[in-house]
Amino acid sequence: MLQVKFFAMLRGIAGVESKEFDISAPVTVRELKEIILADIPALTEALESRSMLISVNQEVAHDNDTVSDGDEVAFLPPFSGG
Amino acid sequence: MLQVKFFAMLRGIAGVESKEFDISAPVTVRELKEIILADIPALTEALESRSMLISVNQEVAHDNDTVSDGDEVAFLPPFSGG
Amino acid sequence: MANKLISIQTEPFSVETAIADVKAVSNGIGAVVTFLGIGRDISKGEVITDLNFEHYPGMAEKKLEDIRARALLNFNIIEMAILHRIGPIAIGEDIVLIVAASAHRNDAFMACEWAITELKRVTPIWKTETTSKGAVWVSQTP
Amino acid sequence: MANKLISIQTEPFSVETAIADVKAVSNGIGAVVTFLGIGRDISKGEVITDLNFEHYPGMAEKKLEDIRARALLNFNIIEMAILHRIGPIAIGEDIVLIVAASAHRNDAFMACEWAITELKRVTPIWKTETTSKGAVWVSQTP
Repeated sequence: MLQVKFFAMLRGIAGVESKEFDISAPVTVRELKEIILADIPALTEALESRSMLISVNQEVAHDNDTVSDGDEVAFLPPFSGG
Repeated sequence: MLQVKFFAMLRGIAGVESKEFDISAPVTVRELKEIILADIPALTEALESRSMLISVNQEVAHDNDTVSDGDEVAFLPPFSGG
Repeated sequence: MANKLISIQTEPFSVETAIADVKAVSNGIGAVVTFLGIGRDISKGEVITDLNFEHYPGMAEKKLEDIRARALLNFNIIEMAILHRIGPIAIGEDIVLIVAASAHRNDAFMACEWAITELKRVTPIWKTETTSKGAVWVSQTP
Repeated sequence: MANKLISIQTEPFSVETAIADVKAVSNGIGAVVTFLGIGRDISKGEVITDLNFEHYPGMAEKKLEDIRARALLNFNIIEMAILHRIGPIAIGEDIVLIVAASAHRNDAFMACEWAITELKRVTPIWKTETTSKGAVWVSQTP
């Protein structure tokens, strides 16, 4: 099981704060994205935006990085703190 | 009468906080300095230092400015506030 | 110590206490520069009535710790505190506080300005602004 | 208003109160940058046990008013406060406070840094530092 978290406007679009995905073998971030979009097509525009960051276990990750069972993945819209 | 104020280390050298000088006609700052030094020779080195500022009525003045009866003159060593 | 110096919290923070915590670290501190971010009533020409902040718990705190550590490494400062509020924030209320302390003032100014810029760049915190049109997520803060 | 925003005083000032006074001016304030100067325990390698400040009453206040007026004119800030203590100051105690408030942070940083530099340059305030050798007048502060 791999937990995916949605923050800020993504939470509104996804309709959930987080969702678990059953990923048996390690996949790339890009492959995980496709799995998520197949499940929640409403996220397509947001997740494909160049300004969307992805974190794996709370560190910023990139499309070719791999994610495995037990990882915590999050989609991070542009920050607006401070 | 014209009041001359001495601040910080100048007060220690002059031995007074302020002193009145009887200036009948307007004189330049340079002339006033000579009058003061004739009265308090211990101030010579300090008052002739390039880093010493002079104020007339609380505005910075220069050697050729004139001072008149009633003016408040002060010698200002380098500042060290803040 | 770092616990008091880094915080993401819903309750208001005390600027006085944060400065005192930083000053307590060393008698060699001669300069403290503080940045305080406050909820403004206008943003991009719109009247704002309300703000609301959310963060990624865990990651956001880690990023603030990391900013403090890099500031201590890269600037000639003695201590730094970074506090950020989340949840609803009224206009005029404090949002974020950075306190940078150094022997001489230039170092504290540089570190403080860098830290708030870096905070906005890397910390997973998001805000909504409420206008007459409702609450909207703000996608970028300059 | 300017009375509360400019002060040379023997008693300690409250940073919290000064920031509140500045913030009260406008709901358009989004950034407050504060500089706090503190008595350090070391100066030019000497251990300092005590500081004492004196000012030229009248002229010093006028210079601080003038710095505030020029800051408001030349920087894109909304308000500024400048407080300076005189008399004996212990190590670790606050000496001077500048509070600069603006809509956006760059303006407050620039105005605050300029104001403390200008204060040191033009304000007739002098200090003695007491070391094991006694109290000496400091002839220049960087």
